[in-house]
Amino acid sequence: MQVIYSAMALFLLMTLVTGLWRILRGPTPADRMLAAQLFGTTAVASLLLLAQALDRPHLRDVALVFALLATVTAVAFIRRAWTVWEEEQADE
Amino acid sequence: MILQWLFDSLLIIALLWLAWRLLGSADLFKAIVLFIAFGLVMALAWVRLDAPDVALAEAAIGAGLTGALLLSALARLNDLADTTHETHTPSGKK
Amino acid sequence: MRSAGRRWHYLLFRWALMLLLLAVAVGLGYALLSLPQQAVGLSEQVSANMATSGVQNPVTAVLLNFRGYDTLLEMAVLLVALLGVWSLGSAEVHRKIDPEPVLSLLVGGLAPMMILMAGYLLWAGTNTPGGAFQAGSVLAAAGILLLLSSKRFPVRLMGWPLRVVLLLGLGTFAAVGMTLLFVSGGFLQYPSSLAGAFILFIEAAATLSIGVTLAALFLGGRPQAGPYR
Amino acid sequence: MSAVLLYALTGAGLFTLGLYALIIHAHLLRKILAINVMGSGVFLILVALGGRTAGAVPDVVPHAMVITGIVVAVSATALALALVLRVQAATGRAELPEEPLE
Repeated sequence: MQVIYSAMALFLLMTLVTGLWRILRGPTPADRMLAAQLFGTTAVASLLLLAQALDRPHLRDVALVFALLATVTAVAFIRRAWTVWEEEQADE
Repeated sequence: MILQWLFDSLLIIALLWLAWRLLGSADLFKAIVLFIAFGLVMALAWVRLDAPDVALAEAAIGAGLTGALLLSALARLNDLADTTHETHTPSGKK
Repeated sequence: MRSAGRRWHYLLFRWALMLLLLAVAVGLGYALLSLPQQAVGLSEQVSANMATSGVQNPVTAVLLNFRGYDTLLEMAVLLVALLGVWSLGSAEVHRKIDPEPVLSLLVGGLAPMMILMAGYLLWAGTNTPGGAFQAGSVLAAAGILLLLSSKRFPVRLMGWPLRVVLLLGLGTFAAVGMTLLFVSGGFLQYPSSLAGAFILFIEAAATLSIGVTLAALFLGGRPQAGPYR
Repeated sequence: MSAVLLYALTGAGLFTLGLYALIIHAHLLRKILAINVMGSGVFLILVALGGRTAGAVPDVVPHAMVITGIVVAVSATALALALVLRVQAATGRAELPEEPLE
């Protein structure tokens, strides 16, 4: 069972690395930001799997903090960076 | 055992590659998003090194605070550049 | 326009820098590889003294008990950083407020959850991973979420109440340390039966201060009343 | 070679990458990012070297120092960003003049 959890965590890490491609490609800031948010979600999932695989129940707390705080970055993006970008697009 | 090695090497490659791309990227916004992703991968590295306390601190600060700080600083920087009519490459444009 | 000579100089500089940094990297790598494969470090001392530390989480024991003065001085560092930011000017106030129903709904649900999470991390930090710094960071995230949602903060909270909370952590820490200096003869030398209570007390004050300091740092200037941009 | 040593070497690599970027980039925000990457490298070395104990339990003293280090790094970043914004407001640009080998 442990091996299956570890293998799944490894698989999630691989999908995470693949997600890097979207951050690098873009093309709009929203694409990059969403890819980073996807990183966060994948990290939550792999933390939960690692908590089972390594038998470290406290990793669930780390996953909970991740899930809660990923929103702050998203809200900062919407309130600060995105409005600026939208205005610039509207200007052209 | 082999899984562990694969996990380690993938994590290390991801860390170094992210650092390389974020420091070399021409677009500041892209660099900041890559830095946020770097923080997330760093938290996984702390878990792997059996330091859950550090992982918690990195998760709270890397996922929440640093991203918000850098994004709002970049937005203010662009605002200031607009008001002083300086030619400045805005984020997200080629 | 850069002349050919200048350009050549620039390339030379780049290559010299790369060689130099390669030497730094190789030196660092060699130093790391030549370290002994196994080292005990301070783990024996930590585990030997865990019984008298008053907590079960070794990291909290190190932070608040064995090396308490480190943490005390770190609170001072946070405060100095905030003083630096405040001395640069006051925070920008947004000209117009646009109500965003989805954002207020989100913040109304999430901010209380974050505050609850901060309390949990603080309480759990005595015997599982967690503690004042993590709890403070989560608290700061709640504060930043509120600041981002353009909530109007009451003017009367921006004056001395804010400053009291900012100083609470450092003040409590120093006051407890000095009291113990006179009572038990050592700075931050807790009596082992009460150590757990002292640590939790200091951590609670430190969490509040760290959270509010980090949120104030996010503001990027001395706070005024009003929604922030 | 053990896994912890591999992480320590990665830390050294991150430190060097950050140092290179810190020197060559003129934009101040990039310099802040570079310093943060250097810091992460140092933290990685500290924690990895703390994991060289014989038993399963790593040395927790470096962990405690890295936690304080992370919080200090974020507050220093906030101060640096405020300074960069002041530089931009005062001079109109957030960059150092790019004139190598004057």
